[in-house]
Amino acid sequence: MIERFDPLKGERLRILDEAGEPRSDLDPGLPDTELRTLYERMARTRAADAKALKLQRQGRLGTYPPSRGHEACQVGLASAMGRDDWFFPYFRDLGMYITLGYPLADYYHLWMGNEAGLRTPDGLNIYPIAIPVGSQIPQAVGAGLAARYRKLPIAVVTTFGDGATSEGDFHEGLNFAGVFRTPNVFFCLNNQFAISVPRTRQTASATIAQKAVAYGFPGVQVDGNDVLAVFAASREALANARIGGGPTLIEAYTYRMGDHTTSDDAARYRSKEEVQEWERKDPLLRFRHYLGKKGLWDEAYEKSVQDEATAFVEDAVAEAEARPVATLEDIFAYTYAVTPPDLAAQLADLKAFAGEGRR
Amino acid sequence: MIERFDPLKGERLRILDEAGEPRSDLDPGLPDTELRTLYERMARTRAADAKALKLQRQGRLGTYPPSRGHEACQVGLASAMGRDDWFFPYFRDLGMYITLGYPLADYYHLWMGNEAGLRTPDGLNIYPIAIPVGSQIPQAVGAGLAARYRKLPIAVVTTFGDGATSEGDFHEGLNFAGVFRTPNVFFCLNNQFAISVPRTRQTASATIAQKAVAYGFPGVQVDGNDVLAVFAASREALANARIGGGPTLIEAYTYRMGDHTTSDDAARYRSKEEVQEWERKDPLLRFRHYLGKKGLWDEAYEKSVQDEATAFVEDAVAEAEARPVATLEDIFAYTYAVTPPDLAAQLADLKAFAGEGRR
Amino acid sequence: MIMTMVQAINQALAQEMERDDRIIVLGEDVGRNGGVFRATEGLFDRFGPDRVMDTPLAESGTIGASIGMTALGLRPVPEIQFMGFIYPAFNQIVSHVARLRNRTRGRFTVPLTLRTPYGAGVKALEHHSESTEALFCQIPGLTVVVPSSPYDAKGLLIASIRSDDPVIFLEPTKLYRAEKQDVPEEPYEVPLRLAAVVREGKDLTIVAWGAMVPVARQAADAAQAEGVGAEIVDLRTLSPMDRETIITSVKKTGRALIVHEAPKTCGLGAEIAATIGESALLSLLGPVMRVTGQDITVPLPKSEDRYYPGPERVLGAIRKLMEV
Amino acid sequence: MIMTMVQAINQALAQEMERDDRIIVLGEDVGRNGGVFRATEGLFDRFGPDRVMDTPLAESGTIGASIGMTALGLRPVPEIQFMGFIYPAFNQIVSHVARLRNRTRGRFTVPLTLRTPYGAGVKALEHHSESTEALFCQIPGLTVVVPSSPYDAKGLLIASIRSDDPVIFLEPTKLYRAEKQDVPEEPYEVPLRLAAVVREGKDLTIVAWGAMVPVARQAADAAQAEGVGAEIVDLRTLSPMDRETIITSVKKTGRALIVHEAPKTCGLGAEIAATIGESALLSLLGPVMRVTGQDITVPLPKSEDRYYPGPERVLGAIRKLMEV
Ligand SMILES: Cc1ncc(C[n+]2csc(CCOP(=O)(O)OP(=O)(O)O)c2C)c(N)n1
Ligand SMILES: Cc1ncc(C[n+]2csc(CCOP(=O)(O)OP(=O)(O)O)c2C)c(N)n1
Ligand SMILES: [Mg+2]
Ligand SMILES: [Mg+2]
Repeated sequence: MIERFDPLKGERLRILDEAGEPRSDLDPGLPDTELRTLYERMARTRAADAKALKLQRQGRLGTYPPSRGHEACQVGLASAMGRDDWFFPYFRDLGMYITLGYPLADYYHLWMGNEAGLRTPDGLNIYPIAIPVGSQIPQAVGAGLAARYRKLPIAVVTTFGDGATSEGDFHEGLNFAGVFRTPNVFFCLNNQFAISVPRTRQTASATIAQKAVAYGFPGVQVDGNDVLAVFAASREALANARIGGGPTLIEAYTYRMGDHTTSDDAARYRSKEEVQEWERKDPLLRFRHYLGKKGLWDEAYEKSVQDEATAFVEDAVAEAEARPVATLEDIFAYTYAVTPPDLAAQLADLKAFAGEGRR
Repeated sequence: MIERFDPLKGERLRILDEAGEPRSDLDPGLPDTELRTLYERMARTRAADAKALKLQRQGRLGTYPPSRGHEACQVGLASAMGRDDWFFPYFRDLGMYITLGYPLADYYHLWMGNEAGLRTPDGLNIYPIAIPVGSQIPQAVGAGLAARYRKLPIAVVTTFGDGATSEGDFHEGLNFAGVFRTPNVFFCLNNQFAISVPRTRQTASATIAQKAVAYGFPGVQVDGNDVLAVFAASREALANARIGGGPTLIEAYTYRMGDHTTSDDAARYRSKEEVQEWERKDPLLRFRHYLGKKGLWDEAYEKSVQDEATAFVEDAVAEAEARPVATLEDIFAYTYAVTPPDLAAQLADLKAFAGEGRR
Repeated sequence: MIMTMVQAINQALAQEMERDDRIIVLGEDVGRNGGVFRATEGLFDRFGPDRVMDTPLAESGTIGASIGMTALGLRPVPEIQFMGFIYPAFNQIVSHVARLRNRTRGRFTVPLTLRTPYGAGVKALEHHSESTEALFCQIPGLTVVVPSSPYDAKGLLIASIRSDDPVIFLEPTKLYRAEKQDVPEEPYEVPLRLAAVVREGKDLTIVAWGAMVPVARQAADAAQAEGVGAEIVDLRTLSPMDRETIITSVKKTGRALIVHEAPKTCGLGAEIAATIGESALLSLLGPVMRVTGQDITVPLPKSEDRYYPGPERVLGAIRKLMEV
Repeated sequence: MIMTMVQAINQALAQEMERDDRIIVLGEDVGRNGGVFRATEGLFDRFGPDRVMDTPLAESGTIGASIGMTALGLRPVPEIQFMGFIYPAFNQIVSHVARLRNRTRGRFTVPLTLRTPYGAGVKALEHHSESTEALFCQIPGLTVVVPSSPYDAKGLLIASIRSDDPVIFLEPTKLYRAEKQDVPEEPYEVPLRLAAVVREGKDLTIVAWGAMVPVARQAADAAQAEGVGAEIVDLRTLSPMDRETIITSVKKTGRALIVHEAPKTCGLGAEIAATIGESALLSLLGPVMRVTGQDITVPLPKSEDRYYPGPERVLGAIRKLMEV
């Protein structure tokens, strides 16, 4: 399916139009329960995101990059992944984490600035969030190389923004992937901004998908607010990767509905009208229309979904806030496999001044 | 003309075939004297290159990267440049230096490992050789930005190898150039190898020229052993840059005839047959055929060209070898605009141990 | 006018750009957005997009492009959004910015001023609290500057921009809005390569810079109450270092304490301690002490405060020093 | 077997790869070409292209990919062709290699061994003589190792590859073929984090590593002729540093001299001098001295020898030290 949409011809893969009407030749044909699962994951993601913003305003959580508008990208991609696939995230991936089963309490913990939330639970193939933009991309390729070397039938996914495509690491990573035909799926959330810099000032290529031409593998642009399109493209790219078909670049065309982070004020650099226009393309709304047409959505269902999402989120907050802050020992414990004497001495010195607050 | 050759369709711009037969619709129509100048520059380049290798074997010059096979690329490109254009070189650019009028003695001096050869003569717009691969590319773009800002009708040229296209700096530079439509000409000498790594293992894209698709400006592949093709493509790209038409990526398809450097042994990683095949495509030979057909070349002319080249080279060697090695003062003088006291003290200390050899 | 450090920086940029049209500000979000700390606020409207350039998200590209601008006589002032994101540009800085003057025997110089927020204070994510100044202090050719007050920030930034050498100008995020000060309206230079004795004392010397200067002051005030007179040397230019001012002070007091945010091992404190040992050994009444960040990655915000030196740890060190 | 350092390194790689199929060698020209110094010679033929990978020309990509390999349990041994070309990978090293264990509370570790030729000696172009080890010694989480003999090279490299921490393994180009030594055929480890007293003496302590160890030896032999007994501490692991061995030696001799190739300012010598000042001040008979490269860019080959410490400069320092 991916090959039918050539970014050089300006083609974009979309299954649902804004009214939720599907293109039947492309519909991935998911069973009803799975369709509802997609919706529920998106709803959870939105609820968890809204809660993080609220916690931040209350001083209970640190600087936070909201995900609103990206639910279809994140849930569509993660839902297509298998348990054995690997994921190399960036910093705006809430729906990925929720869908892949990362405990939300741990995720909140991290953004609360507590070391205790840093450890990916065993059994989850999720690398830690990369804050330096683009730096996770060559790492994902290395994991792909390792998978190939070990003959594992898995795919390795990495996500990043439109801004990240300007970094050298994007280029070096994708070039490696092309040369070694690694089982990677490169998923760009093109949300039109890198903080204040609009996509058109980020790169002069008409699409991001077409950058794959430079690396000798396919690239496709999908409607990032259409969860079915994201799911279908991801599923195909992942399957292709797993069977040794090489990497794919997916550009999800979407919009960052919120500020860049809670420290940002997007009103400084973009118009209300633009934001409003994208409100109409809301991925949840669109999918709700689709489910409605299929008789899978009504008000009662919506209420149950929202209630469940609220409970899910509140439980996570309670759990995260109940955990103590990391101890000094914990902060010093993971610099080396075996802590050298110097460092042990520093810890001992510091404990002489222990307690809360800067000393 | 550049637009007529689409790298995505596998098209390559060539004017002279291997027998020196021109494609008349593309012939740049240079006057006879200029044609001969092209040849003479190539001959000088080859002579100067051979001499450097000889000097190296005799211990009179350090590690050296030979240029043989690249004379058409270097002379074709540099001959299309104007006096006010800027050049950001890489390390295998002998013919560029010769054509642009850089004193050969200075150039030898540098490869002799003597600081005294480091200063680009005033009036020549040539930045120093960049050894870290690809690092000069964003610099060339910055010069392009400055030219644009100052409204100078000039172009900025940078050269690099096929290997360099894998570096992040290649990507970051070209992406900047696309966004700001800088007056740059990016000239890749695709000589099929980065030391031992063949072009096919360097990147999976079918051509290097097509990488321009990722940056929103034109890319073209030219026959790098055809000096007229290189000249014509360069002239067009340069003219376009100078009038604000934006950047161009030129891939010159060629072959590194010698070892990577005098420390390398290319026989370890490529076959004699391959090298011999390329011997037949020798850029000087091909152009000689062409000149011959036009009645511009005969044995007598050849002899005068060779004699002149030899004299040119020998003068440069004599001049370079006559110069003393840099003084200690000179070595310390250019770290800061005003030397700090610490450094002055280090110099004084060191002078207490002055003289030749390691102390 | 009474202003914060970030306002002083903003004013310095505006005035220098006004004076000299070779000065170009560039970086991620420095234009329309005015910088994530608002240090470049208003410059875009005033000087336009050709002089206040929002760059693509590419640090190596930004510094590389800045270098190239200098070839044609411009004087770029690139911003790296946080010091933790300077590493992708490390090759351009070490291999080129620092060396081009030498590589061309002075034909090409790189009079750029690279500004970047530095050190702890914003309590943001990992990588937003870096103080790796020693990485740059060991690179010949670079000048490394850290202001500790609005007044110095303006004067040092103007001096840096006017300097023909490349300057890494590190702005302590903690101090951006911590303190207001009366800053002269007209442009002025605070000379580079000159440390300042910002507090006099006879019993010991504290060497500090940036956000550690106020910390040292607090500790010194507390020590005063215990009858100990601490002299504070604010290094200001970290490299090339003003060793003379340090040595003069230590020769006077006989005791030395260095305070910095960076990890201890191979921090700039090591060089200062080594210098004191080389040049003032006979004046020393006791070992030179270092109060520093720990030899670990900066912890996340909730634990950040436990990592950096605060007045209590500095005071503890003062007491220990005074025991000998 | 009698062998050079580069042969010892080659043997260590081959034996470890034989033992453990999680070990992957990768880098520019390490495959068919066997590395520009032939350190990986024969490995490609023996272990094939999946385990001896010629990478595209991209240092950040190579180190980034190495990191990603560790996620799936591999133990990569990337090569950077010269230390002067490590800077493009600096972000991956500082932001990730060093920090991933901490960032994941030990879930993910990065047991890679980054090998790179280091220091002066080949008289090639600019950037081919770098000794910027102090850049890495200040990054918590990294282990920095420099061998000074074929025997140590083999044992330290094996220990590095087996270590669960990331190691920056710096190979002095000057010593690759300078000296041959009897090296045991079987694999063995020389323990990390342990300095070696490679020459005993009672009058002063010289701390050195890599190519400066033979230089120190020459100077020490010359000093012996003048009746001065110099003890030499070969640091071997530069970080985490074996401060104890240094301090013990200095406490015995009362005099300390540090010799390194890197520029003086903020070189590792500063940290060593600071450590001695902190922990052995009362034993010192005179100032700790540093004999180092100069605070300038390494000159081109013709002047290279005038830049680095040689036996004469070291001997000069010994004489000065003995005056006090
Ligand atoms: C190397 C690096 N440079 C700068 C930053 C600061 N920064 C954080 S997010 C961001 C913009 C990212 O934009 P994009 O890649 O489009 O992702 P988005 O935030 O839109 O999801 C910037 C500049 C960083 N984290 N890392
Ligand atoms: C950043 C960096 N990495 C590695 C090297 C070592 N090196 C020098 S030249 C070279 C290969 C360059 O290949 P290419 O770009 O194709 O240019 P060519 O030598 O073929 O002209 C390498 C790996 C370097 N100089 N810089
Ligand atoms: Mg974005
Ligand atoms: Mg090449």
